[in-house]
Amino acid sequence: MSAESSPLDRLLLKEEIESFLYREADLLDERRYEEWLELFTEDAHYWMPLRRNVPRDEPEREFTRQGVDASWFDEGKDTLTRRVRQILTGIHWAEEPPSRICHIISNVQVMQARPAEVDVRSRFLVYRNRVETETDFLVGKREDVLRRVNGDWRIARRKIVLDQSVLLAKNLTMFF
Amino acid sequence: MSAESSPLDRLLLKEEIESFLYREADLLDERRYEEWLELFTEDAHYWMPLRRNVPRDEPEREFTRQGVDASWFDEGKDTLTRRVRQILTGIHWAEEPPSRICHIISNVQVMQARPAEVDVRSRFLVYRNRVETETDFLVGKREDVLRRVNGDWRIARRKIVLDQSVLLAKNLTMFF
Amino acid sequence: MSAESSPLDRLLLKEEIESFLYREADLLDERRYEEWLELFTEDAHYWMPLRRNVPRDEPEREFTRQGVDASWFDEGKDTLTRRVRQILTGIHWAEEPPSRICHIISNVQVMQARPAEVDVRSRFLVYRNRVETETDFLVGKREDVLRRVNGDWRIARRKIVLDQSVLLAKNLTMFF
Amino acid sequence: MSGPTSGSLDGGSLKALVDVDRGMVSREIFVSEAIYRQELERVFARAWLFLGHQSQIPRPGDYVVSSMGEESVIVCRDASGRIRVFLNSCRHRGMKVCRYDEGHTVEFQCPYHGWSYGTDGALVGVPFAKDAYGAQLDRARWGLIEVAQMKNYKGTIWATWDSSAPSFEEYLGGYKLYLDLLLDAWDGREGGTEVIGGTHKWLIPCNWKFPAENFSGDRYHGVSHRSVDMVGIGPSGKGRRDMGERNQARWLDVSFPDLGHSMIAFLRPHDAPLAPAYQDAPIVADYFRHCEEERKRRRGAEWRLFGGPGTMFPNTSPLARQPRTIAAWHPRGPHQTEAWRWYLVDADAPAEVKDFLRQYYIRYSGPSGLTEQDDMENWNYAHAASRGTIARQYPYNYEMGLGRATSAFEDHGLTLPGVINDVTEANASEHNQRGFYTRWRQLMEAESWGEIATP
Amino acid sequence: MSGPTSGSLDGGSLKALVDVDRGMVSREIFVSEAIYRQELERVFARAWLFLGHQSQIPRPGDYVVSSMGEESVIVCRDASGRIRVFLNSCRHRGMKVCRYDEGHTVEFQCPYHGWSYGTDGALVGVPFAKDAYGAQLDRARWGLIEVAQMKNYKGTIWATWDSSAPSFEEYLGGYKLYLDLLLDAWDGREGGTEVIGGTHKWLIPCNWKFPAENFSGDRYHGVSHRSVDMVGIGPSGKGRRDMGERNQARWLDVSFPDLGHSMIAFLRPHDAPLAPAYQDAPIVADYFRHCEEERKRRRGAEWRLFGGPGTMFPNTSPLARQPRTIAAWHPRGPHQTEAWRWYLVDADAPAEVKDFLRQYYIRYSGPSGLTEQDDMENWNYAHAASRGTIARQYPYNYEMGLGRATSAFEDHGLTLPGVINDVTEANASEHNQRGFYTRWRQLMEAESWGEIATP
Amino acid sequence: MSGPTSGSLDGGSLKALVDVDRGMVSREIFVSEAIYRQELERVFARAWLFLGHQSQIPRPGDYVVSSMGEESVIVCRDASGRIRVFLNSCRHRGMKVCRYDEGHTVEFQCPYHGWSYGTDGALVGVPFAKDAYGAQLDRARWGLIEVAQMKNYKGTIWATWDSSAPSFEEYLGGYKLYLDLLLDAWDGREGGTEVIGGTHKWLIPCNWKFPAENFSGDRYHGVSHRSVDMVGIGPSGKGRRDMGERNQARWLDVSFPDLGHSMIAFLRPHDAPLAPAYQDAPIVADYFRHCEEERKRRRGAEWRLFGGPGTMFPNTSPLARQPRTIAAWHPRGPHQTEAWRWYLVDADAPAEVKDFLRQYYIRYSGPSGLTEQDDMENWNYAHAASRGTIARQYPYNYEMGLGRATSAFEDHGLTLPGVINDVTEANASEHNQRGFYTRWRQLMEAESWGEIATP
Ligand code: FES
Ligand code: FES
Ligand code: FES
Ligand SMILES: [Fe+3]
Ligand SMILES: [Fe+3]
Ligand SMILES: [Fe+3]
Repeated sequence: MSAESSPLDRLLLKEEIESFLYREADLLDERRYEEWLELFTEDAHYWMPLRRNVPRDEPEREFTRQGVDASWFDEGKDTLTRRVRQILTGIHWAEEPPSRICHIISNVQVMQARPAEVDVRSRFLVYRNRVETETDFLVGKREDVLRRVNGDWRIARRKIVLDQSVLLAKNLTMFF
Repeated sequence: MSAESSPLDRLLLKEEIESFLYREADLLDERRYEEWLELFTEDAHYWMPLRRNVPRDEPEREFTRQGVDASWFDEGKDTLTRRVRQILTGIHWAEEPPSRICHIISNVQVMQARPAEVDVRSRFLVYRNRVETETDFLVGKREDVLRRVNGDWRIARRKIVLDQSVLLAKNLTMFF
Repeated sequence: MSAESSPLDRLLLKEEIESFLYREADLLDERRYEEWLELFTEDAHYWMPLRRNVPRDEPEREFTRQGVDASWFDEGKDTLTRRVRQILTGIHWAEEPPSRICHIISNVQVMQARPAEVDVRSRFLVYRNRVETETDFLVGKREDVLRRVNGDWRIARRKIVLDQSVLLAKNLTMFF
Repeated sequence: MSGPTSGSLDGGSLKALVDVDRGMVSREIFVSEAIYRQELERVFARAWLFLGHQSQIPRPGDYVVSSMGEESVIVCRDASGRIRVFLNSCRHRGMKVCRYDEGHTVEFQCPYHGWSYGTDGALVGVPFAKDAYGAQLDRARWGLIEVAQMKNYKGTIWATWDSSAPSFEEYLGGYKLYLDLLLDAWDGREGGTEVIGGTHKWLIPCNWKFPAENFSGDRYHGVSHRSVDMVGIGPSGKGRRDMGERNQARWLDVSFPDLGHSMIAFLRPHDAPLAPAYQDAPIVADYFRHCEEERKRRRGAEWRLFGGPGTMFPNTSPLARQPRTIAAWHPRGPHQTEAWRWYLVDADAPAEVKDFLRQYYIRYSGPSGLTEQDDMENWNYAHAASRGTIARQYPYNYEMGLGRATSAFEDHGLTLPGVINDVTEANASEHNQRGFYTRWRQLMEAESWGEIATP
Repeated sequence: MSGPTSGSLDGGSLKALVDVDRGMVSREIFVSEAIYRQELERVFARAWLFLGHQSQIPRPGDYVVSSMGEESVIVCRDASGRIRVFLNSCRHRGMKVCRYDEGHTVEFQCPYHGWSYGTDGALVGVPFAKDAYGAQLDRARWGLIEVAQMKNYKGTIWATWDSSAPSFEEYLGGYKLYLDLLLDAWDGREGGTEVIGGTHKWLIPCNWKFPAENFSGDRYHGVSHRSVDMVGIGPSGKGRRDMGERNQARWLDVSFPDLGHSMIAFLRPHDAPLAPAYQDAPIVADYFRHCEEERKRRRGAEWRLFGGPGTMFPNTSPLARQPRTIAAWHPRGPHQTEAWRWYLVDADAPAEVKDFLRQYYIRYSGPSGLTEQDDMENWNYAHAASRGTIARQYPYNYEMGLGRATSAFEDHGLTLPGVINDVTEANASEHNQRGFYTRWRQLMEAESWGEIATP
Repeated sequence: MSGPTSGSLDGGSLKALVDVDRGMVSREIFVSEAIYRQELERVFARAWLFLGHQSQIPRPGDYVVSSMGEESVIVCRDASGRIRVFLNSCRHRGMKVCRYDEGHTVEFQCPYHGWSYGTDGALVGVPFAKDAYGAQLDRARWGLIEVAQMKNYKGTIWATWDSSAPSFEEYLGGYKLYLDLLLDAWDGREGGTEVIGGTHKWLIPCNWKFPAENFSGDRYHGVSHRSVDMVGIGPSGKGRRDMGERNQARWLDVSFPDLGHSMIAFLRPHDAPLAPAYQDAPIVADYFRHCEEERKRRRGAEWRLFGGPGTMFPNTSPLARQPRTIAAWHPRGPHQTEAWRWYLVDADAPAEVKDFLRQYYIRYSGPSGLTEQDDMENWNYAHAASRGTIARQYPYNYEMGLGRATSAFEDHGLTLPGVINDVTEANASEHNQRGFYTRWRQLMEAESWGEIATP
């Protein structure tokens, strides 16, 4: 946090961020995807790298590299928008009937505050249940850069660290 | 929130609510059921509808309707009390030996504050483990109306949205 | 809480504690184990009892007793340190390749504040995924005593209540 | 290869496993993989199974998805208003054609390659039909797989995959009288029942026969429910249900061993007044008192008969009285059952009555029901503790009330169909369960319906 | 006991299950445990399987872990730079010797008792060798289990456990021309491709043959992907891919029934200009236009041919064009598949081109791909709905385009290898799938490769 | 049908799988479903199994639930104080009669229908006994199923389901001397041990024989534990344990191939002083030094012998010295084991000693133990990597120390029972494991105990 800010300022800021992230979770789980898109800046970047099993002393090999290697997601707002539109067609079979999704968001931390941006960390347990008994648990961490755009917070960067190597789900139709 | 209330007021209110919900979770998981009952108003309503798999454009068919259709729970304080008494008989076999239950409560939001009531949202992951290896995960959302009754918060309404259609548990002896 | 402290004081304290616990989770999940060890006082005690299935009216038999019976963990800082060193050898096969671990920490409550110590409760869902598809969920509660040591919080006591009787994991190489 | 006839057991071994005359049934039939596979082929692929209620699909184009054995089926009303039942699997590559639980449609389009089927099952749409298939595909042969026989009986929908199965009427036989106790209006008019919206569906870790035999006539498991009896959830505020009418009645275990159906029934004295009931709700009490009088007027002496839980072979359990429900116990492997529960009311009962009953039904029944939660616990651990190497060497005991039944029950001139064991004194018997396993063995042994002489 | 020969099916029963001539394939082969076990023994323990790309292990000592059938294998470069493939299991007590996905090493030390193996598989280290074993242990016989044959084909690594299997060249046969559409550089030079870092790995709840046959030549499932076509993710901003070049081309389903390989291919008119593509990215468009011209120069008439998805029997699926990928469908039980996906680019393409393609590939492919998410959904529920007692009695339909193929395809003097079904008019056929199951039955029936006459 | 004799393997195939003389054991015996089922019937339903310690149930009416094979059993003290062992399953419908882990009771009432059983297993309560059953139910025949033989040996409780099994003494045979190293007080008095409260129970994803053979005598897996040796958790602050006494002793692998039992043992020089131990805790060190002197006085030359880990066939592993524990490896399917671990101390050791040992035991042992965490990892992935089609074709290697053992061990006039391999020079052998599999094959081949000549 900027040095001068008081504990109370920091607390109020954190509360703002937390509410923002919880509201985001509501929009997703209530399938209000178009409103969810509005939470992203135009230049937003949304990225989920792959993970490998490597020796403890070679951590640099664990994650695939941004902009070079393959990943689960490497999106701008344009492709996020297309994903949303696809769901809304009503014939995106992987989400028809719609999944029952729950974003349990925890461990929210404001790591650093700059004039117009904050670095935020949080953790997720995304629960997906669909059709009859199909169930997935996707658990991990998020590193966001939130930017204040005329008074409102927007997601400018989101890095998602999924705690799996082989993906234990048939697809990733949910958002993180 | 009421327009005039300051960010700090709101924050203090949210903190109160959060503490209330966490304390509730403690009472449940410590099996202090009678104390838990006291957290409900006399006219409390506790409801968990069923969910169906329906097309995305027919959301009105997804949940069974309150007061008309079947549901998992549609309780007043009277039946909640009977459920508690049953557990305390010590011969409610479904809870004998007692289950090991954990209420992970997250995403607490104060949606709206009226003079004596607040609308609160939260999410739960209820973990149940019993006997040897029996394990259930029940995940979803809660929409509460909390009322201030001479100084203390009480639960006046609770709607529970379980993110399952076919219930993936043999019974629902736990509370939400 | 100490009677005289104001709601705002309490809130700021809770925020401090929450940040402390979230930062601890980051250190663990980022495998910064040596820094994690520094969060403990020299006289720290770290304990996870066993649990039995017993009749509802014999709760005193449910947990194994501290200092007398067997337990999952009954550690001082010395053995915690040895556990960390073992992982860092790079040949502690049970953690080689390193597990992908996520500590979802929730329900943080400051129960009682004394001049230099606070009693804190929290809940955890520890997710472990490793190698290809190996996955464990360990869920339960923590009761900590945090002590302020020249300005910083330290963990002086941690009691971990795991909501399992038969451990549903092959080993406990992760920390709680 | 687990093909149609894999692992089929000859009569000899089945006889050794199910010795009804001595009241001994081996644990193997609950836990064996091979027996389970044979059940899917010889019981569930042949028997009449319950699918739902017509009130779930009132209009042409309405559909609801149900289950037969392990498989998903579509129950829909075609354009002509006829109810049709189809396997929920595309003929091209097997895709589950309908993944919704219910809805309204003009056709079912497969999401994989787009074959579409009318509500009559006909293959009506095939992409590139002319260019890609030309004459190769004989559409008439590739419609959805339809059940061999379907029956709408007083609003309840039933079907069987076996064209050589007896008609529903034959299959139902003398059990009609007892099933009607559930399906006829309380005031004695034929039919007139509907289901409340929403079907309870949940998984139980036990073999499907635990709930089936329990509902068939287990009056003996009071210990299971003592806790709920203590706290009281009944319509008069005490116990599980109103006991007044039961206490003054004769208790009859009614079984049709050659059909496998059974019910717990009660016979009022020919000369007694109505016992009080529904004392928690005057309006409800009035309604039922009125209905009982109507029923008496319409049905005469037969009015004395009222029902409790029962099982219509193999896996459908009507509960005729308090609470008034119907359950299907779908097999999901030898060690798991998916239970479905429908709740019935008189279609034209007042709103207050329906509301009162709905709340009573769900606080009693299913996974959230104070009563049945304990049944599930018992079935779960009874099954689990029966799987072991040693446990499987010891049969279950079904000796209770052996040899006490009569095929010619009569009371003050009223005769009742079925083989009946009067347990008014005995309190309970396993007469109905023995009947259930008699029929079970018969179907499991027979190569086809032809081998089974219809009674 | 599920030993090597357990439950093996004679030709007769297989013939009944797979009747390619009539276009009928039983659901049993997708859901039966016994058939699955036989596949592991007769298909996956014999066939040539794809393991990865040489660009994953450039230097001696580099290794990457891959999979053959259900088993883990180590693919590494030994000290001499040769690529070697070993079963990832210690000879002493079976420990998984390498639990890392990739890395660099001089030896593999087993974490249980410390036996260590060189990158050539030799047992080089044995604790207490002299004192504890002396002469008892003949180290030469206890090295890591190596595949019987290995082949590096234009950078792609393949292996088989069967020494009597035909050589890779024989096994590949005439399919070479089509596989090269993926592996040669876009400008027509031999080889010259590399994989992008990172392999997608995920689990699909279906039998491995669903993806294998789908990729082999399913032009028919447009309905699956209509939603992505509507929103558009292609390199020119519309649809799934650039259709210009396809629309002016002849559509060919190319199959080698005696090998099991197949591909969706396209043949440009002999006299047409290049259709526009990659219009979202001028640099990329320029690059490919340039490459096409180079290719035309180098390959002459053959330049007219370009590829789509295909399957090289049994479980490797090259996708030659948009998006340019290669997949392996690893069996994980009859009801589950572990998919692995590699993404290919010209090794010396400009960074902008690689970057553009990478982003296109992953928004299209795999579990996060807008296109293939719907394939997974369909395979999942097609498999699930095919398991039941009734469903298994009804075969899948593969009649589309029966009897329309030719073994002597020719166009303006250009002949192409393989049995080819021109579907330009028909839009689609199941010619390739029939070829896949022809070979499948052949391997499943044969006791050994000896019984199978090489074409 | 997976009945008693299903899939039983004749001697021939077993001989091929387990060739002890050549030190070859097939991976099939660890991963095959059929072999596992046969183990349940021929090993676990026949052999003497460890259940717990008398100090867990001191008073009449005390009970603790334990496990035999896959099944739950009740171990209780009847009114007369006798220890009794019963299958934890009701005779009526199989309900798990006791779902508590331990407690005190006068009877076990079944929660399903309320049959109740005395602590002697007798069926003492039957609801409506007179009215519902009358003479039909012969209570004497329907008590809880009791084990055929039970033995309290120096406080440890053992039982077998087989009445034709040899007596415990015969079954134990010459292994008595070694088991006593665990069960006798450190100062040499007979018995005098107790268990610390709380039993570790956890699941390991491997076949039960991995831990059984590892404990039987695997001195060879030092690599597994190198990390803990580096950080040091031993009673003197270094390594895993005190090595002083081991380093000056002869290392003996002791096996009883005709019984299947074995232990890692050590023989002190006849003339050496005590090596220092427990240097982290003077009080503890004093206690043990004192005990050793007492023991020397009481036992004479035999005092020179001390023990390490071992396995008493089939699935009980005493660890006689540091840490002093006893484990049972319960089978839970071919691919899973449920481990139970008890911790032993001298009953009358000072509190400080018990406390010190307790802390040492749990930082060493079980899922939270720095040492054994790595064992679990190795057993998990050794098992997993042995399941595949190719892997199963290659046997494990048990050649270490073949042909070096003697049946007439003698050292300075002290003779020891068992077939002994002195590995002081060799460091390790697989002598004990070979003995384990010799007995395993013997039981798996024999139709009954009668066929097995008792030594
Ligand atoms: S699976 Fe239904 S159209 Fe192909
Ligand atoms: S298992 Fe590899 S050395 Fe023993
Ligand atoms: S199962 Fe125990 S009394 Fe019926
Ligand atoms: Fe009941
Ligand atoms: Fe596709
Ligand atoms: Fe070890």
